[in-house]
Amino acid sequence: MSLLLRRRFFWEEIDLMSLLDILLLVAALLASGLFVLGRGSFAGWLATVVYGLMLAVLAIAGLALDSGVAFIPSAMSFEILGRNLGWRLDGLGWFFALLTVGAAFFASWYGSGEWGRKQKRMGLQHALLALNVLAMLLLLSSGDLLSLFIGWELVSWAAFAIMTQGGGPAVAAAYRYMIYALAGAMAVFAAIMLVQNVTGGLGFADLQTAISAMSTAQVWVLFILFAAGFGVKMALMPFHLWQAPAYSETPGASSAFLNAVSARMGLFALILVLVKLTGLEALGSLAIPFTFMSAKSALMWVAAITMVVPTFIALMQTDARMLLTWHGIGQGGYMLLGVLVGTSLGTAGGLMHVFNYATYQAALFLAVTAVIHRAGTSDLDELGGLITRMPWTYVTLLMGIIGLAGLPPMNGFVSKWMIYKSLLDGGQPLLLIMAFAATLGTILSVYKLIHNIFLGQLRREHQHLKEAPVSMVLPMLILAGIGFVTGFMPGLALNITDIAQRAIGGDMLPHHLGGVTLATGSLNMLWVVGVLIGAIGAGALIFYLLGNRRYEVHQFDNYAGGHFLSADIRYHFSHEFYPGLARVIGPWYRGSIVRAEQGIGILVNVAGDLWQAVFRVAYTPLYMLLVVVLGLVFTGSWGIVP
Amino acid sequence: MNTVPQIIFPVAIPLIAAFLLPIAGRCHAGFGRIFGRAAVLVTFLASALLAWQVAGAGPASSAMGGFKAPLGIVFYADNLAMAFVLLLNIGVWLFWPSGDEDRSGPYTLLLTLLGGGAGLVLSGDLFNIFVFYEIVAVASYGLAASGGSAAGFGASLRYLLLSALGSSLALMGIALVYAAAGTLNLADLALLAPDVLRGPPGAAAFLLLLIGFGVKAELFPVNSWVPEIYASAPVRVTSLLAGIVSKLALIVILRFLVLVFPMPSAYGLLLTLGILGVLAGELAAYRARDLNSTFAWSSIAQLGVIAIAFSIPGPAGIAAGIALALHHAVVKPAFFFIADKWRGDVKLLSGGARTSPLVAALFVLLSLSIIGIPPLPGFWAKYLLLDAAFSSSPAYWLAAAVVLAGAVVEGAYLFRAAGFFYGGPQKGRGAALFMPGELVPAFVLGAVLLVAMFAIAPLGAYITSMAVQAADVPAIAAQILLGGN
Amino acid sequence: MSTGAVLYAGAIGLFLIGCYAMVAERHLIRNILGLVLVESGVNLLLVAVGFRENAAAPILKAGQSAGMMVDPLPQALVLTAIVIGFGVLALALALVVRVHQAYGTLDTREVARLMRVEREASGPGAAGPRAGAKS
Amino acid sequence: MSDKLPVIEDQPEICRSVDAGERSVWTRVMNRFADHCRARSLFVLHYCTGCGAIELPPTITSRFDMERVGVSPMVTPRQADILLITGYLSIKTLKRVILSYEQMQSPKYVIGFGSCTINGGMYWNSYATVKRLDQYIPADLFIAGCMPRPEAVQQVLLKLMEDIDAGKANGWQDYYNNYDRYLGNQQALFGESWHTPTDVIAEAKHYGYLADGTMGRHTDLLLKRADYALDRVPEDYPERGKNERRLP
Amino acid sequence: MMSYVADFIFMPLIAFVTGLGLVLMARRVRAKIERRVGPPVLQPIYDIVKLYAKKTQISHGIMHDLSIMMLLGGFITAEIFLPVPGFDGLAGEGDLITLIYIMMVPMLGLALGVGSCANPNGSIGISRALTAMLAYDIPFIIAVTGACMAYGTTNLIEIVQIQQAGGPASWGAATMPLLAFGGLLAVHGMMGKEPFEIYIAPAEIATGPMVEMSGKYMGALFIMQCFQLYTIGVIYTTLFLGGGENWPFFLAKVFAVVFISVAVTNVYGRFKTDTMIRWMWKWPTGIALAGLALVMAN
Repeated sequence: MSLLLRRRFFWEEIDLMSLLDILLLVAALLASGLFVLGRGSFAGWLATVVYGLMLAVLAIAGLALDSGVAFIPSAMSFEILGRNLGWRLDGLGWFFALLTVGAAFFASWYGSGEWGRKQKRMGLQHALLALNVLAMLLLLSSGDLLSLFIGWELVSWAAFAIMTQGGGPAVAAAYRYMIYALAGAMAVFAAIMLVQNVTGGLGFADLQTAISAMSTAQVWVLFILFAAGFGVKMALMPFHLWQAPAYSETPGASSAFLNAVSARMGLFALILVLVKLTGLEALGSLAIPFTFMSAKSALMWVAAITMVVPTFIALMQTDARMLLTWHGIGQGGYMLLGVLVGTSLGTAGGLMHVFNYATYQAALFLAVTAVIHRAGTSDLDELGGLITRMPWTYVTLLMGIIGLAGLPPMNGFVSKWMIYKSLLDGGQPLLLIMAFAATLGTILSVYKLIHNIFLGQLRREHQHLKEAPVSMVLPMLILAGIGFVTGFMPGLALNITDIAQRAIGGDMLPHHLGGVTLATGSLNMLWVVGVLIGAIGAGALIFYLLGNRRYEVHQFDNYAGGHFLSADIRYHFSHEFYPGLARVIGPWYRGSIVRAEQGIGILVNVAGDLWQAVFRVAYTPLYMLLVVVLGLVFTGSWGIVP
Repeated sequence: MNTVPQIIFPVAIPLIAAFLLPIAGRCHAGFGRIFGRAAVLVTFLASALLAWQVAGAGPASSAMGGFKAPLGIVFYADNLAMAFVLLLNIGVWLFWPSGDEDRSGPYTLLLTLLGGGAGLVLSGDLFNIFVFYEIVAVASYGLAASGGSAAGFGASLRYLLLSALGSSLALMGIALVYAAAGTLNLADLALLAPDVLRGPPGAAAFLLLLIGFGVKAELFPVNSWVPEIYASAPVRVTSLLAGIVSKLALIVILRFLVLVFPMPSAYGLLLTLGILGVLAGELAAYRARDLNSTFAWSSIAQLGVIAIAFSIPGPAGIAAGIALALHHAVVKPAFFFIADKWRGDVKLLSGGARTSPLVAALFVLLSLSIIGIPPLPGFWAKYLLLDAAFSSSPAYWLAAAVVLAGAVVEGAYLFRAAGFFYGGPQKGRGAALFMPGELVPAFVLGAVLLVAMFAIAPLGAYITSMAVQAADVPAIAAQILLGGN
Repeated sequence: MSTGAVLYAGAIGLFLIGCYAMVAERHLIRNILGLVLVESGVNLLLVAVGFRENAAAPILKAGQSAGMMVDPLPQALVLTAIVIGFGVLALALALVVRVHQAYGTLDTREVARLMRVEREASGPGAAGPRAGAKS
Repeated sequence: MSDKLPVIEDQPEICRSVDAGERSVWTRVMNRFADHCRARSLFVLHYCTGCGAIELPPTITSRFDMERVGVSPMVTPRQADILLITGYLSIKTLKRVILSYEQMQSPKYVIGFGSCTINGGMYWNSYATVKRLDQYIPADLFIAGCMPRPEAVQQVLLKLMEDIDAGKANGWQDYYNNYDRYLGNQQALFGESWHTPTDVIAEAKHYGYLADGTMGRHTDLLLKRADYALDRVPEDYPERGKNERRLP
Repeated sequence: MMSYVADFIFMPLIAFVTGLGLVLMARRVRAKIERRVGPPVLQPIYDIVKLYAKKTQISHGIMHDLSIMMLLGGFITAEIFLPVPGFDGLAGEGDLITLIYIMMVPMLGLALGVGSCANPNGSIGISRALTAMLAYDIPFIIAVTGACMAYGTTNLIEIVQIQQAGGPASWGAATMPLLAFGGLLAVHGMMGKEPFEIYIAPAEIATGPMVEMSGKYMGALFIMQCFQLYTIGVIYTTLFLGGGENWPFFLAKVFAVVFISVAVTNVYGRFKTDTMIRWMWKWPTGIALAGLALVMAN
């Protein structure tokens, strides 16, 4: 297929062949350069500029993909052990690449400011961030199953490297992550080899032929291996324990990057393998006997549970970063649910939720890092009343939590609305109810987050806090701004997700700048947000015109049942914020999965001790004879052919 | 094809040198060491020449003294054999004791080990293999005891008893084979085996041979000597034994399997022992507390993986086995050198990365490769294994699953140790600051690993051609019976 | 019973006695003697394999046809096997002397226990290059 | 607490100070409408200090039902218009009464219920009680009687509504205009370091009720001690955590 | 755009006036149950005007003021998206799910404002209000999901047309009685009336969120109460009682819905927070789920 376009576009003379190569080359040079440059403070700014450049290259690639090009091939391809490895960037990969480089851009911008100067080894963190971006680009542009697996491993290990930067507890959390990631990777490796066993090849097309050629049992094994392998990285329900501590212990800027994008690599791989290659009909046809469920609905229920349970665990957290990372796991459930519904609305909703999540989660993490930078702790019981001292950080966190909770003015609402609508039209009421329960849980826990940090009584030692420096506030505000703009005009984000949706296949979603117009109920955010802002303006008018001028009092001029309030009494209500709810759902937190994980650990220890004891006994010749006798019996009975 | 007289040089030169060394050593103290190194160098050159010839003109063989099968002793050299002879030569050169070794003991033992090992791989006659195996065994008992510590003597004595019993069993196996087939020449047996060694006697003979040679190949039930010997023997001997000599024994078992006992029950037996070996090795290594015993158990596991690879019938299995063996031969000695420097409980080594970052980085590189992380050669070896395992019967799928699970457990304990190096606070003595000079072999092997990373494609092609050559039995038989004059 | 069967019974008997000695005996020397018995049993088995009923010794005298002789090949093998067994025995005894000097006892379980105690003491406890080990 | 008896200064005649902007028709109509609504919607804070508390529930329930005229009870001073103080006032209680009064939003009215607030009632010679309420906070109406009946409360409330409707009940402006005098009496009772969290002077300045009587001798003491703003905290304040008292 | 101006102005005003009527009705019903005369007709207006006419207006920071604006703005937006006879407003642009979310914006605004007042009573009140929201919203959503599944659409205008096509027989309450009843219990919780008034709770936390609200802030909360009663009444009527074909009939239905809730209110004491959650997740949720199962069955 000739890659030169019939119509004349300005990028026509840039040979499309080299766009992906430029991207990968620049990422590799940046990673190696930063390792060499190391400590230099300009390393951060250099990285930020380079990420900006990569964003531009991706934009051009996006324009090309938008105008009908199927994928952007790369010159880089190897022929090893009779298998050829190729790299090419299609719409789906491009979409996730855009998010990756965008998140890296903001993280490195944030890291090269004053926050970076106070870190121990900021140069190394910049370098590892660049390494992560390179690994993710390799994964996203993989052309066949083997390069997919190689990219997958590189991403896992790059994430492991960046997680260990936090020191002490971070290393323990990273170690736990590594075991999960390794188990997941081995599952994927086994699945790939299974495909190769059936079709003899490792290309994406071979997977499709393998699915049709395999027996249902083999297809089930393949489905479980792929779902489990990629599910580990996405922190689907049974494998989710590692993500919260690992992502919250990582130092600020890189944890914003990890939270925004790194967990989504699992979603990319799941979409690529299960949705694009195997196809949802094939998954749907994999019926579980004796139940009305199929593989697809089983995965949807896993996604639904992953949506609800982590959100209510987040509700009970007392550390701001842990709360946000637990929400990260919950939001992953939304995206997978949206994509698995199968209708164009659902897929568009799921993909847009990936985009939205990246914007507001990164903004939230950068805001919490700014609070840590100034107040020294992220423990919700030690903070309070910072709104007067850090107003811009408050604004970012407010826009972020409105996005995370999915309320109208922000973009989070649009994608959640599309997911709900697709669930409703797709005839899945129970999943819709679970989705909504998760949203309610999110609203409760995000309010606890913003209340305990910014509202309420300002503590004595936070009196003289200053606002976070500009180099930290600016990226946060821009991210929050992106969230608001795509919320006000969701059409912008939907154009981007169109490219990814076209790559996945299936019908496209007709949408306009304001949102979606369907027969069974439409959403036009231009009107919704416009009227909301107009109405708030009306509220402002009522507030300022009617009634006397407002007189601002300080925080101790407060009603406390006739008690005289002063700074040495801590009356800020923040510890155990929802006591009533805790009494009802408290007993439900039995931590059964945590105990299961410890069980496996103990099992391995006992087995290890057993094997060592076997060897420590003195009579090894006895074993030799024993085996000889057993062997004779084994061979004597003609040795059943295994 | 041609019969090459030089085929016996890799065996003859070291043995003669081993004989002359004590004499040379007695007349001049330092001369012993130089003479030894020179002998190894000459052997290496001879082997390289032979290997180049074999690679060029195909497998060579020669019957000793002109006696034809079934009586004569035959030597047979193909690419597989020559590869491992070269590996042995390089290994001995690299792990030649450097210190001011005045006693000539270890040098002679090393040379006998070199000669015996080469003979083991080259000879085409069953009893001849047994004799060379005994030479290698005796040399390894001596080397294991050369550490001079009480534990060394105790361990090598227990090892001797175990191995001697194993050899007797092997001899009994050979007697059974001779009783059934009337000949001991491998090629002859290859032609007679299908009808003669089909039934239970054949299986029993293979079992006895497998257990006999399994002692050195660290197969499951008979590898209890591994932790004791590797803990007490000097590090260069440990690397030699773990890295190279155990592979030679496995190659011999492969020869039996391919030529003499191509029966499903034989493959099944080796597979079972392989799986048990992997399980035992990985789980025991998870519980080991100091680095040295961790790597001892992990070498049991890795050899279990190679045994699984060889138990897959057909050239694919052999190629995977060879790749894994070569990779393990490069990685394991380096690990042992690091373990030798960082003795004692892993917890006491916390903060090691700060005192010696280079060694810690090497440790992480080796761990990544042995787990099988893509760009490194370890991944491609494991890929070959899984490729072969998944394309054969479902029992091998279970084996592949065990290997993968083993890799996870391996990752767990290796990175637990890495966690101590990097994460732990600088408490206690931590890792002693030492010049990397003492770890030259380890860094050399690390460099070899990195270089191999870029040369995967040619290496892969070479290994697969070697496997194909080793697998087609009729060509070997024809070469040995007709070609040898 | 034919002489062949007697030979076989003798060989297997020697082998089993040797195995029993190696496994059950606590004394090192007895273990080594057991080893010797095992090796001699296997050698006898090898010879038994080449045995033919009422055939002559394999010495070629003028006029005798090869058919009536006992198979000479296993006997050649046995020669080498005996030499190997002897070599290993010598090394084993040397090691036994060293073990006795080191541990003062020849009881296998006692030696094993002392070795483990020493490894525990020297192993995880004292980190650092081992005294006396020449790397 | 100073030992000499509290000095009672004479009270100028409470008169309605003419609002500057009152002359324009629009404000006059708006004020008239505002007074009309203020009269008909009164939130009462029953400050039940003494024995009179039992008389108030009947005023709300079905027998006397004050909701007919728009009066309903309210829980906190912030939202209340009327501070109905029932019964005797011990000095300790007076502190809370003054705090509540200052937290109320003006226009606010104080009704003294029972003779204890007028002249100390039966505790006329007790050392612990306050004899006249209106020395410390401006009181609009008093109900005589030692525990007057609910009808009396009803009458007072109706009387107050008429005053509000006529625009006469502005005792609250007097608190701003003569704050110094009230503060003097309070400091005489509670000592020089007495201050409430509410910054009355700033409030008066903000809403333009500053009169010459607002600032004076006593308010100077106030400015030194009050920690209205956070930054004016005494240096010897102990570090965090030492005496941290978490509310249960 | 111009066609909507009439809707922008009149719908909130109608909502406010009806809301005042509803509040008056509520207080009158309470008085009559207590055998009292009850407040005069214009009492709600007097209260609001008196609060706005307060001379001093205490504020606790910009967020406190912003919350009042979000409060009023949120409810005005919600009114505009609620179709009433004669005015369809923007119901075509945003459907039922959007409306439910828009109703959460004022709740969040109030929460932020009360939070910035730095008063423990307020914070406890808001934590209880959010817990109550979690409690009553689950049965409400089950009812809404069931209704939307039955009607096949979430566009409010179409829902009204479907129900009016067959007269009272095709009303939501007629076709889905269980869902309607479950929805009614949830709606009762939404109004924050007596058994579920855990966040105002004057005796325990001094009127909860309203503790630091005074003057025009308190006035805004009174207006919010009017809007809230109106909005909830109209949503329930639209979903289950056939929506408004003409004004008198529509207002009668809205007043009926609020009357049922108000009548129940005055005979109950207040639930504890966890009792409310358990009750809400047991009875209304159970009934609504049964209704949903029925809807899914056919």
